[in-house]
Amino acid sequence: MSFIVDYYNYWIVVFLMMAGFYIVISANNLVKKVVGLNIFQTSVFIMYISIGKVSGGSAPILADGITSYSNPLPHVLILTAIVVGVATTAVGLALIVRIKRAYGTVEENEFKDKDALI
Amino acid sequence: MILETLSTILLISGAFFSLTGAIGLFKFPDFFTRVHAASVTDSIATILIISGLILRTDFDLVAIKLLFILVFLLLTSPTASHALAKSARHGGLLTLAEIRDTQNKDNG
Amino acid sequence: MAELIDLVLLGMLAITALRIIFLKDLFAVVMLFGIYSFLSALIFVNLDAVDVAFTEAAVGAGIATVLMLGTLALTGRKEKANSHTALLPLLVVIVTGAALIYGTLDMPPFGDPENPANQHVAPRYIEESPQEVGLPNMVTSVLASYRAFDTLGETAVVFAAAIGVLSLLGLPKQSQATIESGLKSHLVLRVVAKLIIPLILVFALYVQFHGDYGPGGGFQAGVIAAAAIILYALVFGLPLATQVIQPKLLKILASMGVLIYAATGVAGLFFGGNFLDYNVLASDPVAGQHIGIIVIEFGIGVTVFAAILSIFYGFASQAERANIQ
Amino acid sequence: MLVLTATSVAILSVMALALARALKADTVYDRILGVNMVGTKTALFIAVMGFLGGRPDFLDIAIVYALINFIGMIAVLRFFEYTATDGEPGDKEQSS
Repeated sequence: MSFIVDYYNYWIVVFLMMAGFYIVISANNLVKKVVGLNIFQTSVFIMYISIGKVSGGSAPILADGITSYSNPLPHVLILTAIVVGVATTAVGLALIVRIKRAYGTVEENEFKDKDALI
Repeated sequence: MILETLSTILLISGAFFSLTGAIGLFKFPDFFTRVHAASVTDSIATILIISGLILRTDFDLVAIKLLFILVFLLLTSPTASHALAKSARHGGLLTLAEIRDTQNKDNG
Repeated sequence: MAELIDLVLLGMLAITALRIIFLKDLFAVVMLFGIYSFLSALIFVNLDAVDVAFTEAAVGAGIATVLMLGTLALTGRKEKANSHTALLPLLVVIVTGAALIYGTLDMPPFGDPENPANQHVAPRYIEESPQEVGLPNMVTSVLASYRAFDTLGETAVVFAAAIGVLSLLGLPKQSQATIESGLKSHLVLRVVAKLIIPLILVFALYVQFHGDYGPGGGFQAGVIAAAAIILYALVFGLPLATQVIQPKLLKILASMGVLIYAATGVAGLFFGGNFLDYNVLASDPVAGQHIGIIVIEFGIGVTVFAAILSIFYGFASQAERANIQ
Repeated sequence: MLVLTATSVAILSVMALALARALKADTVYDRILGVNMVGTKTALFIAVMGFLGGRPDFLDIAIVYALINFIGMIAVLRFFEYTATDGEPGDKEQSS
């Protein structure tokens, strides 16, 4: 049981990462690919936060009567990564909107064939 | 001590009501009755659970934040449900009774 | 108890991700992605990362979902059937996944205080930052003081992303203000939105300036303030929103925020310290730290607010344009 | 403490049920209803969890949840009004 609790987080992280990866490489639709990228990204976030957790620790905000805190460093890294992640997602989605306008489709296999037309 | 007992009663009944709402989400036959089950129990469970938690604080900033959450949820949750039901109605979703009526007309 | 909640929530997360793979309706995919973000934020709360949960709930679940819906409105909501076979991707994923699972067995166990990651610089941050920087929230101390240079880079990235989106999509023009749009038929919604938007703005200010003592800070506050204007734009229509916060103003604000941040660093140089060294900003190092952190958090807040809102304006103006045509 | 644990377990199971509704919905509206319920229950769950962990000063996150959930709902409704002309949102979803 303790073996499962010790590694469960990492296994779920790997599962989510692979789910996101699968969506990215198998989906034709670009919006779905972006969703896949976001799933992948979130799994990395969970991995960092899992590493920073200390059993019996508490949130890293100073309070009376609490001696053990979780590691604040991964929190800082991931906090900024989330904001940057959404910013890059926005750029990706904006590109998709322009692709739709230029090619009339957001399916990967369809606009590949249209390259010759433009 | 009295506060604690009162808070226990409020929390347990709140948990009970939210469970009934979740069951209603599955058991009711059409969308509009399901909205009813979800939104009504949402409101009552929010009121009960948050007031149960307020009784457990020292009536400081935490209690004020809880009150803020309560006001916020009571404003937004029914509004969202109302807007959703209205949107579903405009989108052409029928109630179970109406579906039966049209079926009867078709048969008769 | 915390471990048990962790097990259940991660399980729910995995099921949601699995369902997303097989759904063809992109609208449903985006809805489930909203749930996915909410659940992961809940996991962050459970793993003591309150600041991260704050950001993920506001940014990941809110803004990303709104932007994806905006894109779907322009590109259509049905995914077409997949033409090529899914066998090769599946094989790649299974092999990679198996290798990674094998790799996790060498990881330190979950929650281990002896974990090397928790032994390097973390003890110093935990033990000395409350005295050195004088803030109870260690995450804010590390973010805005110890790793301020890093955060300057992140702020610049957000700014650059806003520029990228604007050069791709463009900002809405202000002259269209006569066009009626928004959720006209939802009267209840309009009244409640009017009540709530001021509350949200006040809450954003609270998050901005309380971030030193509790969860929060510039990133979160900027997003929440932008969310208030986004709500306004959704309910009352984009033309009205552009009259409240003008697109021109946003451009100025976005660059102002980054400038405020960088100027604080340069001010440190003038007073004889290093770049972004706040100790020299006042006679007392702790007071100097406090001034520096408040100023740069304000800069971050302004940039993030302006960047997120102009990104939203970019998407919304595209949608309006497609609507008129 | 026992009461708080029981309450959190109840809310967690409600969330699981609402999630199941959102994953396996007949119509789009049922899906949105499930998502909305997950959102409001999450806000409650965070409030209870703060008391359970002994640090109830993190309620700001619950406020953000309630707020973002509302904005998400409005965005969805706006999406419907917008796409109402091309395609019926009320129709059955196809999923493989």
